[in-house]
Amino acid sequence: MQIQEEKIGDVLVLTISEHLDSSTCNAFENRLLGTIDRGEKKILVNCGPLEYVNSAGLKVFLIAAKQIETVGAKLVLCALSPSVLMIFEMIGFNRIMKIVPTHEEGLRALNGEVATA
Amino acid sequence: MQIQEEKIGDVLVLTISEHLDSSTCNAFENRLLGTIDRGEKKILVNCGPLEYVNSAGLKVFLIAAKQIETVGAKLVLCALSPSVLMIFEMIGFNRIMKIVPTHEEGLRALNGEVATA
Amino acid sequence: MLKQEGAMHEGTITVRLPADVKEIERLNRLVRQFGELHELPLRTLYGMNLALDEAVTNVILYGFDNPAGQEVKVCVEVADSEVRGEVTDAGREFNPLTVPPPNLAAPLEERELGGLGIHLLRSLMDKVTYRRENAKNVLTMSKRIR
Amino acid sequence: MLKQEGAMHEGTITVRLPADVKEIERLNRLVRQFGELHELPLRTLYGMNLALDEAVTNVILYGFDNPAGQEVKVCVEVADSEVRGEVTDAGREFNPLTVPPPNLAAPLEERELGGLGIHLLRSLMDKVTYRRENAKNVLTMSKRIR
Ligand SMILES: Nc1ncnc2c1ncn2[C@@H]1O[C@H](COP(=O)(O)OP(=O)(O)O)[C@@H](O)[C@H]1O
Ligand SMILES: Nc1ncnc2c1ncn2[C@@H]1O[C@H](COP(=O)(O)OP(=O)(O)O)[C@@H](O)[C@H]1O
Repeated sequence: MQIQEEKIGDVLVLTISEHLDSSTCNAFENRLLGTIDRGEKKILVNCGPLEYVNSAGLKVFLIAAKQIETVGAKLVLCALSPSVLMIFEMIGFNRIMKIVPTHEEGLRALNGEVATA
Repeated sequence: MQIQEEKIGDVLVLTISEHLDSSTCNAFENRLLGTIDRGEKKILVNCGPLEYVNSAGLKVFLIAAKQIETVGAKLVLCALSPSVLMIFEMIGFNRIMKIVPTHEEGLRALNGEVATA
Repeated sequence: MLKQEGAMHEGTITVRLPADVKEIERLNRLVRQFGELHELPLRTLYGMNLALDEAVTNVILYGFDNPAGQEVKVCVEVADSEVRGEVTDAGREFNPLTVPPPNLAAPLEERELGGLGIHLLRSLMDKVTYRRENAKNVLTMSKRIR
Repeated sequence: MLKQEGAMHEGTITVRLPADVKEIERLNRLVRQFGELHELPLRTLYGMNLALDEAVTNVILYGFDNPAGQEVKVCVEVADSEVRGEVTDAGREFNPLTVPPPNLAAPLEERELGGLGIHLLRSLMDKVTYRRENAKNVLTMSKRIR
């Protein structure tokens, strides 16, 4: 797994690649919760280069989504591959998280141009 | 398989790579016999990048060696990987062909600085 | 033509892993390589990879009081247009098919963190069976290749 | 440690090839991928790859009056620190172990072009057996992994 961080306007973009699994989920959790702790209010997770996620990785998204709701920030996920999207849908995460097809739409959703979840 | 051709002084060097097998041996045979036909007298086959050779490929070397002896030319093989060298030795080709460890030694053998087979 | 070619080879792999979460990476790598060797469609391979990951991780995390020196055996087979997995362990008796599914309709604040693994395993596979045999848990799973 | 890891997984692959020389490339690719999956040492893999190539090529070239529609079955297995190959075909009865080795001591002009394949197969493997069974040739070969 690799995580890239980038700031576009007031949106914090985390791009994760390869495998988000038991051996990498802690690093991702620290990184994602870290951005919330330091006060980021608009967080976009770009899953485009993410090839594999297991339940340990999915839990990180759930923990972060709960935390983000608590602090009144916003989280959007974008560019999930068909396989990864299928997994998110299988556990109903598409009902409790904002998931959009493209990076572009992710930025727009966070900038309030489209109603967000 | 790929074949690269190069002339170093009066030595014609053919470098073969990857797999010399039933699907590629004809192309190699045409190429090698072609150099003999057009009168090359010193031929060095660089097997450095050659990963695999089967009996169909080995036959090409035997046919060429016979032809080269007939026309009074010289053939040297160099830089065989340990696996490929093992195969040449298993069928006794090291007794009837000049096989040297390096490209350098191949050139020297053909330029008469060392007694050739 | 391509489809027929895909059906023309079949195979198995059996891996014995020490009961240590660090070994999951190795398992995943072998399952992926095996899937590529057998030209499994990407989604089918993802499903089997994830199902085995979840099952084996659970055995390692929950199966033993002391996992040191214990192992988990994993077999994968491709045959008859189907991919099959089998996980065998000598851990405590546990039938994952008795675990109720998580409440997928709960709102975010009520969603529980646990229970995703077994649900994914069951959802991804066409068929999952459990048996206790010779003091071992044997979990089998299968999925049609399409 | 590494050695032990290598011993921790085993497996098989079964490939059914149309009796056409063009299929040899596919066989070789599958055998190599299988060998990499099982972390076979380079020389061991080369040996099994070449032995199977020679055996299957011979069946395709010499086994049938009309090879169209015929097939060759190849199994490879890694287990117990050994790699095993098996080639099964319904071609004419032929025991390669009865073929005398070529004269490796002959001078260049007397060396014959044929007879290298079976000699290589026998030299590369630790053990080769042949049997005729159910109107089929079954050639087995094995090599210790070291
Ligand atoms: N092999 C096992 N042995 C004992 N208990 C298990 C085993 N596998 C799963 N469990 C129990 O089932 C629960 C649900 O497992 P799972 O769906 O994978 O989600 P999670 O591990 O995130 O809780 C676990 O929390 C654990 O209590
Ligand atoms: N499956 C087979 N069926 C019938 N004859 C065979 C078979 N395999 C090999 N042979 C015979 O054995 C000979 C030696 O085979 P081999 O050692 O592979 O060398 P080559 O194919 O170059 O002659 C072949 O020329 C052929 O006459």
